[in-house]
Amino acid sequence: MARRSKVVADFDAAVAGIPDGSTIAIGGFAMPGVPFNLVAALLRQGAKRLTCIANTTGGAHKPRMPDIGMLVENGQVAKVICSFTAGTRASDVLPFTPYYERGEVEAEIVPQGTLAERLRAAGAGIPAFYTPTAVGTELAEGRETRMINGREVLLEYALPVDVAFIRAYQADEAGNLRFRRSQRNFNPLMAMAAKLVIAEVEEPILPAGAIDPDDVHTPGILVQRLVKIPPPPEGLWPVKREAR
Amino acid sequence: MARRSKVVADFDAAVAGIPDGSTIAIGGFAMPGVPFNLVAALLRQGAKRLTCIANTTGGAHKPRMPDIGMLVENGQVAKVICSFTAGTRASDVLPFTPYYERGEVEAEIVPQGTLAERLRAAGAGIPAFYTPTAVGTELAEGRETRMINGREVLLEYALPVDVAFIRAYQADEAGNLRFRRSQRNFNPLMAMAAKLVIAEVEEPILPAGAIDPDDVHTPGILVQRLVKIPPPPEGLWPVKREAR
Amino acid sequence: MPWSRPQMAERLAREFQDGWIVNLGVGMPTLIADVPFGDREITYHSENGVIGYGPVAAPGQEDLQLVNASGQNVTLLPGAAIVHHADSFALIRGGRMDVTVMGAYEAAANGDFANWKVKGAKGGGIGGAMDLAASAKRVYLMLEHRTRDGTPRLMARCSLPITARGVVTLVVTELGLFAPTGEAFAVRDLAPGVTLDEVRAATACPVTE
Amino acid sequence: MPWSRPQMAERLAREFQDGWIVNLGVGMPTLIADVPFGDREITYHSENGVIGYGPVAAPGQEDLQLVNASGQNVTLLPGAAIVHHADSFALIRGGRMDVTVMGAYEAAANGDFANWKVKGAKGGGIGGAMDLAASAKRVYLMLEHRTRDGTPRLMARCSLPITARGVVTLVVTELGLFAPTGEAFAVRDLAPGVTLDEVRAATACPVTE
Repeated sequence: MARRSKVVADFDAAVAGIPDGSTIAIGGFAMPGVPFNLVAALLRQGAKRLTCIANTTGGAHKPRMPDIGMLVENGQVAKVICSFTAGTRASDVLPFTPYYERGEVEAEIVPQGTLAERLRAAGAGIPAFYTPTAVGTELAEGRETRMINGREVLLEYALPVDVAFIRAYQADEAGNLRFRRSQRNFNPLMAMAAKLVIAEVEEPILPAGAIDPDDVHTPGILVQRLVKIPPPPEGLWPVKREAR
Repeated sequence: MARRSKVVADFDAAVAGIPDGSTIAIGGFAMPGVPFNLVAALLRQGAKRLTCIANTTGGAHKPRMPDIGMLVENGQVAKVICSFTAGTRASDVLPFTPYYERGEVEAEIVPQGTLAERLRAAGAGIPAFYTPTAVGTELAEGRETRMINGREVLLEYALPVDVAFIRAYQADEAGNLRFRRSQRNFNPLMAMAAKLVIAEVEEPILPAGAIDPDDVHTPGILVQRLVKIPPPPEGLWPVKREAR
Repeated sequence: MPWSRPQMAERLAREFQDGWIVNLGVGMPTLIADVPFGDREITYHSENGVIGYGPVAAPGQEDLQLVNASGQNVTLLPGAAIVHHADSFALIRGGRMDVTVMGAYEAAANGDFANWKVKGAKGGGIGGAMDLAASAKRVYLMLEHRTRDGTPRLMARCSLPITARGVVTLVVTELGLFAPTGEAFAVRDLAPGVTLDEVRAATACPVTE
Repeated sequence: MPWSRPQMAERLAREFQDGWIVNLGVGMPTLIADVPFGDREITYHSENGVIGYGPVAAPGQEDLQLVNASGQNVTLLPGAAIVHHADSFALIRGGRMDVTVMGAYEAAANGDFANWKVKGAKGGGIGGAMDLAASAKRVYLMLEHRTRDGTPRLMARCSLPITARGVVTLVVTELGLFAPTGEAFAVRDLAPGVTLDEVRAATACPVTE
């Protein structure tokens, strides 16, 4: 097996060719594992009418890092699919909120575990599954439920993705990825769900074979493009959130 | 958090108390990852009317290692759930086969990927899911299918397990497990699906914290009992299959 | 005298049993992580796949790649493990959480509760709340007994969109510890000096001893 | 002269394109792992979660904790990764296999095939065949054109219980390479010296050029 490198030169090359109308999943949970640099590159790249999938639209905390809210402000987003379409405090006003309230952007709110499972299902060729989550709530109104083993469960469909933006700790040239600590979060699932997986990587990219096969978190056959994150200020890295 | 060890003294202690009528999942694929020692202990322990879940019933290759076929021969098994209820060659006769043909043991044949996914679903609180696998075959006759995105898919139910027998490479006292190479196979899924997880472990059991949290394959909160495999001949270890 | 928030946390944590896996929600419930458990072995799970986390890191010692579900830079205890989000919620939906402790806007005597959407809002913040509420073995809530304008948060039926139906096990407020019984809240404990009449006056449904 | 089994493997492997992920079934298809691919990058996947395996280990060099789906002690190539069975079949059902190559008892002109249950048997051996057949982008079969008693294995409709409906892309036998077209098999290639008439005589349905 001849092995070709998946490394691309920079973030602009990494996001090149993403068409208008794409569904883009963006990894991360709070600060860890968010592909800030790829989001920043997508702001420059300018693709429009995007559907963006992530845990949140971002912008509730300082300092603000590149987020879906910025893509919204930049006129690039048609719809978001998130487990938060408002902040965790009733008093939070997210940058995304006024656009949503004016009807300029659509939003689908999905329980976090259902969001994770719908992404995995898309990657796993499972077109739909049943879950007890959200039964009896506003989210289940008018939707299909059934009784299984005496419990009412809700039908949920797979959530396929065109492009996944991933942030990883280590990668080899074959695209095998490792995540550090809670950086893992949604990233491996979005890699499963997507047709095109682009990873920004913190450590220097290793030759194929440098990661023990037992220690790979996301297999390289799922990953198409890798880009090394330069040191700050050129590259964006997690910073401590300001207290509030 | 005070941390108590999950290590038990020997294989007999590891399988103590498994009641008649239990559903037992047994890890492994070919030679790697099969908990030979726990199966041998269950032969001594003698629980009856068991439902046994594994990839195969075993016994197609030499040397023969402890397998479901031996539990069948020992009168302990009511039913098997496997992806093979015959050998991979038409000429193979498994030790299990005459019992099955005489109707002394029931068998449910399940495609391998569906078996893996049904185990995961049980562990993941997903009571049922749809899959394209087996649609249009004898296995789907009389069962519920539906069209999703223009494709006919089959409803499959979670497969919950009472006890999982696991073979791991490394463990710490908190029950965190690592597998080596293709030893992983069904083991992590059976650990997810089971109420009681018993692992035989190849390496000396490590203190809690000795496995980096990023490198854990099966989290310790799923595992209740650990037992170190002694060196041969006391402990059973994989051997090379004879050519045939 | 009503309980302080740390006292509420301490009182609720007294209910935890040895060996429990515990998920702590955003806000008030994070105070429970500071409660000492002595001989009881308690393992904290966080939605983002962190199993076995410990106290918040000391200032300057934060690992910026490690947060709990509240976004706090926590530490890891020996025996910790990291999994991805789907495996993390597999543990939740799979019934491995002995208890989930959440904040809430409203708790109802029928066991419903509401914590994801405020009145008149177009969006909401669900996070992992619906998954946890549907599948944890026990759902404990921590909330102030009344809103800032004095409206009771404990009531017969929720007025806000609910997070799950009939799942609440215990509710702690600054006034006491309560269990929903269908049509009422039963008092399990009262803060020192708080009377049953005071609780009844602050609650929008029957309160039983 | 009909092709030998290694020649059948070589002929089928010529169809593989650069960058493909390939799953090889038990039996004859394992011979493909010995075919050199030159500049074409081919990655082998095995049902038990091995991605990127290489040749069978030399005698005495076997890693007893590493097998492919046929139970052979294989080696790993640089860039290999190991996943568990559910993640492995996620790759299969998720459509990541560019081709699966399987042995079969019967192949039908309508694209059905049978490889898990023999006539009159109570049990069967499915393994990963139904998952692979349902979801791989292409299904290639390797089989002998006739049974030992001379009965054709290529036919209009399968007589044995099928593994999947209408999925077969290509069939290689010792006589040639064929594609099912609905009511016939179209010849894509013939072994040297084998004639169309010989193929037709050995096949239980129409064969087209």
